[in-house]
Amino acid sequence: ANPKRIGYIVNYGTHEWYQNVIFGLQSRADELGIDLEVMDANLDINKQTQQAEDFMTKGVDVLIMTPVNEEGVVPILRKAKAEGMPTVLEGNPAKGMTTLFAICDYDAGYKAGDAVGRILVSRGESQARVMDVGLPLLSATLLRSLGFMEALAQHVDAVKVHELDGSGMIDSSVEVASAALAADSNINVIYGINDGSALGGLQAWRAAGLPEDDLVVAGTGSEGLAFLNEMTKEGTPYLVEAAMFPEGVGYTGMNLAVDLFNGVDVPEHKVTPTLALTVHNFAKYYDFDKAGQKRAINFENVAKIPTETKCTKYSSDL
Amino acid sequence: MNNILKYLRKGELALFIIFLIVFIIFSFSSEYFFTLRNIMNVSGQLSIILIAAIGFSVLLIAGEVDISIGSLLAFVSLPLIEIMNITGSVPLGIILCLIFGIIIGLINGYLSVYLGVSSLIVTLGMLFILRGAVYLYTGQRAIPDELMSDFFFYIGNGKFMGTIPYAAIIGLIILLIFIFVMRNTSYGRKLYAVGGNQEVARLAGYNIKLLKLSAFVICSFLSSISAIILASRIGSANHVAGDLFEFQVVAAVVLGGVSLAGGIGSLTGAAIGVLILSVISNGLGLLNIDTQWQLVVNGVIIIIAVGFDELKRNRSL
Amino acid sequence: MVNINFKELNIESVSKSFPGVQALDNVSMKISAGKVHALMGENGAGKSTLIKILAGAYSKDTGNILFDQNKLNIRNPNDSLNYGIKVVYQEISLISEFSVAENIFLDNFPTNSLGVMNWNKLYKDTEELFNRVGFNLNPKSKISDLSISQQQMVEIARAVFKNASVVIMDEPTSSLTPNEIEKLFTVIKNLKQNNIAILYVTHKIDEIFKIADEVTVLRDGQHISNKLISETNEELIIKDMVGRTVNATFERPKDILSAKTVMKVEKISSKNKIKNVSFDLHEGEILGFFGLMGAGRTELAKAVFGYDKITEGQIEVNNNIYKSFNTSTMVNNGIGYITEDRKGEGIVKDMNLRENMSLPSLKIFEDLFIINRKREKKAADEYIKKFSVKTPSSERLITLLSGGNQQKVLVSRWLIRELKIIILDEPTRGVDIGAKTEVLSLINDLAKQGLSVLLMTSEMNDLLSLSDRILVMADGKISKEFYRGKVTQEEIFKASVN
Amino acid sequence: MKYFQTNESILFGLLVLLCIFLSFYNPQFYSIQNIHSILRSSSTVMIVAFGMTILLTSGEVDLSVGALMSFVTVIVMDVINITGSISLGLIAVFGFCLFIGLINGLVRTVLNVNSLIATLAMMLILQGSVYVYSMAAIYNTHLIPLFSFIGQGFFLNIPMPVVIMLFILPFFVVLLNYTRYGRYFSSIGSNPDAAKLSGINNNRYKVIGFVITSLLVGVSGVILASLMDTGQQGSAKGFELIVIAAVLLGGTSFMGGKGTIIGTILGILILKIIDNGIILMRIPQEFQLIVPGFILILAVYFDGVRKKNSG
Ligand SMILES: Nc1ncnc2c1ncn2[C@@H]1O[C@H](COP(=O)(O)OP(=O)(O)OP(=O)(O)O)[C@@H](O)[C@H]1O
Ligand SMILES: Nc1ncnc2c1ncn2[C@@H]1O[C@H](COP(=O)(O)OP(=O)(O)OP(=O)(O)O)[C@@H](O)[C@H]1O
Ligand SMILES: [Mg+2]
Ligand SMILES: [Mg+2]
Repeated sequence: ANPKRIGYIVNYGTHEWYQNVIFGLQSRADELGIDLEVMDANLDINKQTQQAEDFMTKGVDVLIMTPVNEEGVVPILRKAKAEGMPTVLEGNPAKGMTTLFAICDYDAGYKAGDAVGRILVSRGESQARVMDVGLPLLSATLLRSLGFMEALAQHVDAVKVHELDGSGMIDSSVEVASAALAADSNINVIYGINDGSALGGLQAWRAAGLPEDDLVVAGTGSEGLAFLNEMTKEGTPYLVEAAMFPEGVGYTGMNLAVDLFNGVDVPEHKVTPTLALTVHNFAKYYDFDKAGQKRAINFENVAKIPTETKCTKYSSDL
Repeated sequence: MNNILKYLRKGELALFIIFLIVFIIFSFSSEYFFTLRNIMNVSGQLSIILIAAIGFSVLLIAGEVDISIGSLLAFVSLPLIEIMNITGSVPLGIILCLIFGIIIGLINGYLSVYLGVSSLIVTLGMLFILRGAVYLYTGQRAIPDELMSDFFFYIGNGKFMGTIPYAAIIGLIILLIFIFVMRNTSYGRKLYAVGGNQEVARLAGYNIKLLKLSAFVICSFLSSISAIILASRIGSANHVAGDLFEFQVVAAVVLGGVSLAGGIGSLTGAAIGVLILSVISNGLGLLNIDTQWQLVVNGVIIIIAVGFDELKRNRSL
Repeated sequence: MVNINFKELNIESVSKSFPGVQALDNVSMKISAGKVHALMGENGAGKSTLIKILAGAYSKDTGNILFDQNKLNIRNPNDSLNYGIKVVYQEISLISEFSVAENIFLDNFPTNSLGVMNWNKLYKDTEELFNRVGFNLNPKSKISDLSISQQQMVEIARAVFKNASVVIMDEPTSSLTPNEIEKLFTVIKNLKQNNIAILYVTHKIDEIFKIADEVTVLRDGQHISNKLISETNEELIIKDMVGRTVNATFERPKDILSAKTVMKVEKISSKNKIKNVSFDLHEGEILGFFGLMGAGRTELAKAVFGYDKITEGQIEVNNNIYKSFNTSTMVNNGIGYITEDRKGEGIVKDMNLRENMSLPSLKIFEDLFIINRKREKKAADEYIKKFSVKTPSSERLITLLSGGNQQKVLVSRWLIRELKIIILDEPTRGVDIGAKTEVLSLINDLAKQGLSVLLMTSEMNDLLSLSDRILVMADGKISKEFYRGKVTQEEIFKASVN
Repeated sequence: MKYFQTNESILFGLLVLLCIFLSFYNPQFYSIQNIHSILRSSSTVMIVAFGMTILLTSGEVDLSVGALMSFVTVIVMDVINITGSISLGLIAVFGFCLFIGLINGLVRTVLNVNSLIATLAMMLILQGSVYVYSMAAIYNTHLIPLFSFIGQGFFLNIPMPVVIMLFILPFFVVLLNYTRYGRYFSSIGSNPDAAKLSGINNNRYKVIGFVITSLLVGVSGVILASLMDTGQQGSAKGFELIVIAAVLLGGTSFMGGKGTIIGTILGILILKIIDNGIILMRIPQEFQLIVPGFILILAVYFDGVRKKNSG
């Protein structure tokens, strides 16, 4: 029998990525006739702890969580275990968890790096001078940057000229990237650990009045509409997106939660699909209505993407 | 009930009524709200804010302010967890954490009181410095509690006889102690006097600087206790812990009628302020209201409650 | 340390300078135990400075302070309190959120050994103290609920309550009613009998002949004279103070009440105790108000001026009828107001003297949108000269002026602009006798030129000599109306206790 | 120099020292690009800080500026997307800002809620309702070049945000220093009763202060939207603290009564140059928090020492 009620505590529900994760979870829950309740910790680890207590009070059948911080949810997992409440994590593993569904950050970054490498080679370039608009706050985003750089190095001589903390926000990214470009604008690749960071880097480039012809920009996440908007512009340097299909993540996660509830043997880490998207292949996965500012995911095609059973690198490898 | 009412002064009574109204509304609208388990949960959850709010109120009453408490929360949990991990001793970690808290209080106090830089500026600076230091030290990665001792886990997560959270008991004891101190000891009255009119207090022969310094230390010390409970609840020294915590505390305390201008307000009031905001947050969560709407509701409630109170008392800050 | 037996408090060659001002210049005086020593001098002569040095609030530059031959080492207020030196300050110095009793025992709360307050003892001791000195106040009332004069009584009670060897009073009667002043004098006589030395600062000369034993006059920070009270008289003292004689009777025009009405107050009430008050004000008239403490004069002034909202009634000025208005309405109608609470409601402490003076009148100094600072400064300088405000320049921060000089600035604040009506609430409180005469005669002159005045003062002589009419208030209502020359002090008092 | 008060000279000295130090360290500091980058990011802060200086001078504070700013980016982008007209976008933004400023002001004056609390509440309300307005970020689909010009363009080789800031600046310098309104704001901040009894309508000027600040947030928000090319909720995070820190660093007192625009500008430049220097010097970005913290305390400390010495 399917669970009746499932609770999900998202770490940052106002982020497009997580809205799409929720969309995926909800889509699958609807198909299965499950009641999904969502709480948003809004990046407050203390609040997340309280919300977990609230869900236990409410007695949901399965608790899904995206930890605000991996270390911070350990006591919650401990309490949930004591209560006998099945829990599923999204995103990052934590001590004492049962099962996790997540993309492989390193591999996603790697795929984007690989695609950018090919483009550079096809342009006859031998060097990649990279501005990495990163987010050192999270191991996940560090893995993305790492994967990206390592893949790039397979094709060309890859140098990381700037390693920035753009807070994952477009406005901070514009600001730090502006300063960095002022210091050294001899760059031909901008990598952003998410779409906001990539776009922030690109905006800073534009505001500095630099030529876009030799530049390649790669973003990460396929979080929402941002990359589609930019990528479909004429002559844009934004050529590659390390797509992570948040809707697909949610869809997979709901299945995992149901399995766990039913006592089916679940993997410790259920990897969700990732892929390097370009303007040529995105339509296979996303139906993008530019005028209406809407996108619809093609769950079937996403499910067909060949997916790792284990990531190449984990945060423990950092 | 009569006993409670006797202890509430005019303004506090109004707040307490607001609290009751909120409480009753939630009791009717959510089946989970008025359950022993939930009430106990909330009482444990709010103790983190409550304890810091007590210290914050003491400092406000003495006429100074400390907005670095959120960063302090993250900062002092570093020695707590690190020492626990290294030595394997929880008490040692706790002691060191409290010592760090006291030291920061002394620094804040020294800079504000003895060097004469306004405490708002000092602690605004300290807010940046401590948070930056935490980021730098941790490389923006949480430091897990590797000891995983039951004792430490129980501080923030355990319940006395399986019902009353230890955190709530700690909070209540601290509250009662400080209500007494502020109301019925000459030390407490002197703090009120210093905050109410520093010049008069000086002419009455008070050691203003020492009194204020002590208030800074109390504030940091109690915030460190909050930090310990929080660290226990999140099992780590967390670089993101306590972000915007100072705002939550300010809102609760001022809602409770403690004046930002110093010398006015009571810890009972502050505690009711904490109670109101915590219960609202809990109730809205149980009702499955979006966090976004919760923000809006919280904002509106703060305005209405403080505004209502202001109109009633016609006091101005 | 406390209860040191001494015959004289010796002040020897004490000097104190502030940047730009020599506030005290080698001042010496002796204050004998069991005697009242009056200290007089113009505004800014250095009286308060001397007191603050004795109290440990300021440190002296040079000189000595001794009990007979024993040097006192006063580094801070605590030292001074330990020597039994108690001060009633010129500006109210109380914790307004505290009860009366807490304020009285502020420097020495009754506690047990653990520092826990003994509330019963606190209230009982206060009660007893009040009974002893004949004040009638509830020890539990909050200071902020009391009138200025009641607060002043608390200050006095606090200073004298115990362990006093020297009691210093800086203009203690400036906000007391005659009745209370009598009580204060009884207290002072009591202190004398207990062999306490009393330093008494006042601008009211008649007082010192009632209670003082000797009088010292300061001028510009220098010691001018010291005489036994029996060897001096009013004229001599004033001459020592100001260096000339002053004349304080005023001529008023006779037919003023037939002049046209400039303000018609009709049946106004306010939340702050004003009930159904009506009166007319004529052009050029000085309309005096009298009332005992708490009678509601200040509230009436504030209601008329738009500071407190009126709940009923209306006010007619300039042919406009107002039922709801604020202070800017009234200022725009040419009305000005001088508050009785100089420190709390009068001065703007972050501003200098010029800026304080011009605050309500900035419009007249504007060229287009920009303030013409030259003109502004010229106007300020003019009034500094007119009232001999003691200041190095118009650019000095107002808080650095002496109390009386601040008051002069506040009076100038309104005279600088064209006014039709001015409301004066204790305008000469703390102003020295020379300047007071100047202020009053200026008011008189302005009235003659057509300015109408609402004058609220507790100084009966001024009231009688200036007012064309006197309205007596009691309990928020007007109880009686008197006409110039047809009334005696006794009649006014009788009406006010109604 | 005559226009500098002493406190401002200290800040100015600090600024010069910083510049010299950084240029030794990295000659790139003086590159046109870098100067543009510093000035551009300073401008949005400065514009709002003008209003905040007025508010702090009159004894009030507005914590809702950051939340309002991110709301503005969403509104301006959305309205222009829908209507295709920049003017309508601006009208919507300034209408909204006017409304929020009025509410802030009225809650402060009519309900008599302390502004720290009133605007903290407004911050929560705006943060929440921006998502209620639109869960998703709003992307530039109108592609009007003029709009991009506002944030990214140059006029006479000066970045547009700087031009806009410079255009606004003189009004506020004059307003605070040379008009009666400046005096009104100070007196209201220093002694509200005295101000009221001088015939000043405190409440009116307080409301005006809040409205001005909100409108300025509107200006900065539009610039930010153009810079990001997006209407982004959650942007401008922590903006209020930066603005307030800069204004305080500039010598305006939190207790009201004293405020200077020049000081505010210097304060912002110092903070922004530190930010920039940390990136140029490739020091860990965590120092972007630590250094300003120290500077803030030190600057105010030295100001106090100076005041003590000069009496
Ligand atoms: N803290 C201070 N800083 C600078 N100057 C001061 C300060 N206190 C007093 N003064 C100056 O010292 C002089 C003496 O002032 P003081 O207050 O002693 O006068 P006073 O005799 O009490 O006058 P009043 O009758 O007006 O109260 C005045 O010129 C005053 O401006
Ligand atoms: N019996 C009382 N108990 C408490 N508060 C009082 C009492 N009487 C008066 N007050 C307060 O004292 C203040 C001053 O009173 P008010 O101004 O009416 O007196 P007044 O006639 O102007 O005389 P004065 O100004 O000389 O004291 C008011 O704020 C009033 O509320
Ligand atoms: Mg004096
Ligand atoms: Mg009065």
